[in-house]
Amino acid sequence: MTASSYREALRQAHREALARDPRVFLMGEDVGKYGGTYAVSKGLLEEFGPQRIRDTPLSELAFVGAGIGAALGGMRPIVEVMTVNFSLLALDPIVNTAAALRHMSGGQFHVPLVIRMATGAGRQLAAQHSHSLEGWYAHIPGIKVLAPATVEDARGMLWPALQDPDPVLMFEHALLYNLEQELPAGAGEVDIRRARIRRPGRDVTLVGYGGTLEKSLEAARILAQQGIEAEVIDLRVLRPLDDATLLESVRRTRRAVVVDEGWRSGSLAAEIMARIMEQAFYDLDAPVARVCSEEVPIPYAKHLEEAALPQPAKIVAAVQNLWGNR
Amino acid sequence: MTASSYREALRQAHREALARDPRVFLMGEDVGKYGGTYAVSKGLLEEFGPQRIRDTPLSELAFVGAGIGAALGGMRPIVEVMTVNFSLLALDPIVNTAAALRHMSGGQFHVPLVIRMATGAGRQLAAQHSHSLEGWYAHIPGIKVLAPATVEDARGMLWPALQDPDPVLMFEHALLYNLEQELPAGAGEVDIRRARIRRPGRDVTLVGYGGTLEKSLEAARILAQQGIEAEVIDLRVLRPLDDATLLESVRRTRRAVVVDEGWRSGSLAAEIMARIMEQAFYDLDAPVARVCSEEVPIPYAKHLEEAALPQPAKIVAAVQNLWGNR
Amino acid sequence: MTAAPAPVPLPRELALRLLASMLLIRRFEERCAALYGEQKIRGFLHLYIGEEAVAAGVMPALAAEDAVVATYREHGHALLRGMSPESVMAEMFGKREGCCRGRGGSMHLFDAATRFYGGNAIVGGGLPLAVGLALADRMQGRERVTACFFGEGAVAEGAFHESMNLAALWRLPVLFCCENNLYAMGTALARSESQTDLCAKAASYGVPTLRVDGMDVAAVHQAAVTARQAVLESGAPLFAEFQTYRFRAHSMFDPELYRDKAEVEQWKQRGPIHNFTARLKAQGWLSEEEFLELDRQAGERVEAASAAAEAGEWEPAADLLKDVYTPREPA
Amino acid sequence: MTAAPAPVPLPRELALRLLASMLLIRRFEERCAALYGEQKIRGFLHLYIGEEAVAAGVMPALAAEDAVVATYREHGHALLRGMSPESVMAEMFGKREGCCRGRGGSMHLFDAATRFYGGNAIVGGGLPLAVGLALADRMQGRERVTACFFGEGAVAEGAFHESMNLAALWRLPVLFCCENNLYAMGTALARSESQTDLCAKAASYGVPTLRVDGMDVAAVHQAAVTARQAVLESGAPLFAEFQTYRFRAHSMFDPELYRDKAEVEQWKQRGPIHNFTARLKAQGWLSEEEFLELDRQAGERVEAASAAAEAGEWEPAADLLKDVYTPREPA
Ligand SMILES: Cc1ncc(C[n+]2csc(CCOP(=O)(O)OP(=O)(O)O)c2C)c(N)n1
Ligand SMILES: Cc1ncc(C[n+]2csc(CCOP(=O)(O)OP(=O)(O)O)c2C)c(N)n1
Ligand SMILES: [Mg+2]
Ligand SMILES: [Mg+2]
Repeated sequence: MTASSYREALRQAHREALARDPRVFLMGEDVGKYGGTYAVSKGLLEEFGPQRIRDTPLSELAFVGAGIGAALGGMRPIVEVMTVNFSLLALDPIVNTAAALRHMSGGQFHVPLVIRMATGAGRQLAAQHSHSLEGWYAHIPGIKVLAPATVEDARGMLWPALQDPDPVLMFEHALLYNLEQELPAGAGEVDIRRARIRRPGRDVTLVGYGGTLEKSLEAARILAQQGIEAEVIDLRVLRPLDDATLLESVRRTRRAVVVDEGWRSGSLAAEIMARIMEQAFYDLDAPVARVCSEEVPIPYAKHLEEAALPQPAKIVAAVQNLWGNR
Repeated sequence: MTASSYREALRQAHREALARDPRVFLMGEDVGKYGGTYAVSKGLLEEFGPQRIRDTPLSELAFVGAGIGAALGGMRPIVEVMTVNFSLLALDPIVNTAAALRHMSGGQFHVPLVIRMATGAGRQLAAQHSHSLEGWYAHIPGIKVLAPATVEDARGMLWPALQDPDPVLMFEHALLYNLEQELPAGAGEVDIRRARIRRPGRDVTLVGYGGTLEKSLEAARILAQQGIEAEVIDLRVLRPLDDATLLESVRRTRRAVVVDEGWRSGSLAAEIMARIMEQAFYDLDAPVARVCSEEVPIPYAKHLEEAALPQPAKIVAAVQNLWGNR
Repeated sequence: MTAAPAPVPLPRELALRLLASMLLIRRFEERCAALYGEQKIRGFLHLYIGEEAVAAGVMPALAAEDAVVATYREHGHALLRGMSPESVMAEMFGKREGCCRGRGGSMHLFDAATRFYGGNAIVGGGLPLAVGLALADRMQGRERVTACFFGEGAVAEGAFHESMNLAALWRLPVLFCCENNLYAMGTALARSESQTDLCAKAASYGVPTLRVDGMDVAAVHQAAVTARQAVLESGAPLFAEFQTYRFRAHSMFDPELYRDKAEVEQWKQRGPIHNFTARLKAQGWLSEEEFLELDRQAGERVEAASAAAEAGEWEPAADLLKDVYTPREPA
Repeated sequence: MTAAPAPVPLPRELALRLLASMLLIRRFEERCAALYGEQKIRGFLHLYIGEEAVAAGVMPALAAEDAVVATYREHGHALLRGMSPESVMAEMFGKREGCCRGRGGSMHLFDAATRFYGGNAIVGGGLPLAVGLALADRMQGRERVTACFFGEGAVAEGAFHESMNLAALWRLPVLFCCENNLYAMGTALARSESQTDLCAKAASYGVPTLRVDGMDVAAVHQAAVTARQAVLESGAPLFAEFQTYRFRAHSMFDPELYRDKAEVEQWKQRGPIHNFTARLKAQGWLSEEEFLELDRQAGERVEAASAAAEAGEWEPAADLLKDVYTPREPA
């Protein structure tokens, strides 16, 4: 075991992929000379050269579309869209081409493409730089959506994502890049099909992912001091959702709170609640609750931003409510 | 009462707005010389001239953004984005500017803009022309989202939308343009804040909107023959949702099925289910169910397209299941 | 006073093949229009009638290993790229024998065997795809060209701008084929572009250009051969503008309020089949009988395709969810 | 061998005002950088240091009724448009006295009173907005100009292309002000554009252009006056490229791996404040004492603003949801 940051783990994953498969290359804004906006790709240009570490112009639509074309042409591109906020400019190729091509072509073509982007708020970057739109992407058939929340997943999700024959989107919460955790020396590939129980518990299930996993774990620690043992599930895969792990837990604990940084209305949390309703309604002792972002463009000021986002205290309160609710 | 088509009702609404307020103008692809892709604006160029009926180049991003700027500059633009499919190219200005500007500017600016677009499938237009993404838009704070499902609403929603100081998006299901219904002679403005009960019933609540209203009503007619009296709610306003009307009905009928043409995972239907779970869990006799589109890019062939979309028979089956489920 | 038609500057056999190609598209699409009336074909149907010389001239200039990206107006490109009329027609019927097993329809023809990458119903949507295909060729050291077709309407889209720049910046072998038929639905070029000289735009990316009479299949073919060679040699993109015209409505829903009948008639005088036939006859390369025979063969080909499509089967609705994801071994 | 500096071709009073403007921006931003270190200012902070001559030269060429659209690097534009340093600084502190009551921060300064429409953190995001503002002026018969600032990096975005075309096609009074500082974050112009002559691009929309030494505030001002007049007279857009350079990192997170220290130093030799001061001194319009006095005044202004911001209040968290929608009478 050695300590690694989430950023370093991602960098290692890139280095491994680039070394292992000559078809793999990385492209995006400032991934090369600048060293990556979040320094994930720092040093890769020097190591792998400008053919395989490609700085793009500010043209999100074209370079995401070109990633699709390159995948069709036999490459295994990793496209970094700096942040989810700018991915709005590239939604058309993602939704109308990457996701639909296999089906539209009657299975003739498929798009082995990985698109990575930072997501989430918490750094006082205000309304246009704080979106959590991974829930939107999880709505689209034809793509898969990953959300590494641990250093192990940051290290181990990229390679299997590249092996996937279909487009895989990876959402990296911007606050996680500095996260440090222990990593086994030979850490590599992880499963990208299942959710994981990050903390076992019997009284209530907390469902989080990406940026809300740590907050959920923190809430669970506080609840434990109050005698409530919360189980914490890390969704890890936002599409397709791993219902089995989720429902097994909720059937056992009979109570759940979903924690999601997306805005409340139309959040991924709503989908989790709908699935629990559909499949475990009669097992519930209380309605499933959610802690999401307030319905406001994320403000700049620190105290306002904090008030807008899910926080451990809000999660604790939502859990406590599950008993006082009727 | 005179019969009117949904298309004519929309045209009348435009004509009225253009005549009543010199700040109103319409812009979009082929709204002028071509007469509008769905012939909504046919004749308006001749009547109001090229200053107020503006054909735009194929530049969704720029003309939606220009609509925002024109609204800031004191106009009352109606921007027609031909269909929701192409609105993916204009999401950035909608989400990052129109929706956020009032908040980001601390309330200094607001954007009195109406954006209209056709939505939905059912005409064998295949994967890239059959999206139902109004649920995505309903996720965004700062905008309002309308879905006229009747000729009366097609006639009456535009003017109040133009009076709204904030951006309002109107989604017109493409299959509705030919819908004919009676319209009172002096029909005009309707309320754009409330859902409406389109058919009263005591046994189950069907929740539909836009393209799924008629299908829900059809299902209700079939169910009535089987002795099940379904109440049908037309959401009308997708953001902000009218919880009161919805919950009053569900508390009464104690059962509900949501019918939504969006793909199942992450659909607006999930949000409706989450709200019912949160606010009426203990009033339910069965889990709320949903009938959505299958999770597949919409295929071209008629029988496959039909299989992909919500249909009255599926709604009927879902309702019947509410009793046989445990 | 009409000048004598210019002699066709191609070998006779090739010239006859180009004519036959144009006839195949014409007859195929006329049949499609009729079948649309019979409701055998549904959805959107965009006819290429009038513009046949472009696809007919470009396609034989490409090599088998090249890639092709087209639009929703792509029946002609698909057929001439080598897809069988049966598989294209069956696709338009929505049958399982169709190239996409009925998933795609008229706007989404695809063929892996001939590297035909569609069939894109988003205006400008094919442009970045073509850039990526060319990038893959470049990175894998393959000497190939990607031909990307799009209408002049697409030039206003941001996708055009970003794709041209990226292709030029990275010097990628893309042959941009702009089919300038003067209208985007009902919007005339001058009402959508402040600069109507499209080649002037391409130059602003430092991309070399060719402006070609798109009604003259021989001129198109010669230009395409030159253009492909230039792309291969320079390894960099080239922008070719083919000036053409569609004789029919934009789609089957279009009432054509935006242009004069007289304008259409004038362009029909320059009809690519009509004129090319006249030239071949004038230089004694084609008799009326030979023409009728070629036309008959095209018609037969189309009838066979439409009969086969009619006789085809429906994909079972139970297979609806097939091909959303690529099947893999169970976890 | 250094040639004698060219005399300043402006009235003395104006020249001194331009110098004072640049000093205000410089001192304001130096203070911001320090306050960032003290964690009083957070989020992204993009400094304009080195580029002051552009905003300082353009702003006084605009009329009060004109509109201004800027980027995330807009402190200078906001200040010189007439917003008080207090309201800008308080905004960066996130205080309720800020122009946006702490909602916007450094990247989102807005001011209705001076028609300052932000403050946009999406590269290219302001361009279509400016087109729309100009359209509103045109439709309402107002003789005004909308000045739209953006970096050379934005030129690669589809938004640039679509906006230039729309403004030119509809002949709208937009003054496009491209601040070409040679880098977009770490990406040099030549690594993002196949055609690095940005004026050549504008010409491809039929938009007239001006290329201006953006390090020379007098040249900028004269060009801006000319440009605004041309836009008013023609009623059509104009594209002005201001060649400039940022002396600091892109943002507070940038390790500046992508450019040589020597290159930065070379540009600093052309520093807009430094050189303009030297010219004013050379022609006897400014003494060292006068310069120090101007500089002291700028510093004082900034100190007052920062003290006021420090003393400001926090918006109550209970008001978080305010201003998502415009309040209306109850239903
Ligand atoms: C992004 C987008 N916007 C609008 C449309 C609707 N539409 C389909 S074809 C067309 C006209 C395109 O014109 P052009 O590019 O000149 O091609 P042509 O049809 O003339 O071959 C339009 C507006 C679309 N399919 N995609
Ligand atoms: C659409 C979009 N993509 C990426 C970014 C991240 N980003 C912020 S500033 C910047 C560089 C912009 O360069 P330029 O336009 O030249 O302006 P400058 O910063 O040099 O003033 C980038 C890439 C963004 N804000 N928006
Ligand atoms: Mg055209
Ligand atoms: Mg720059």
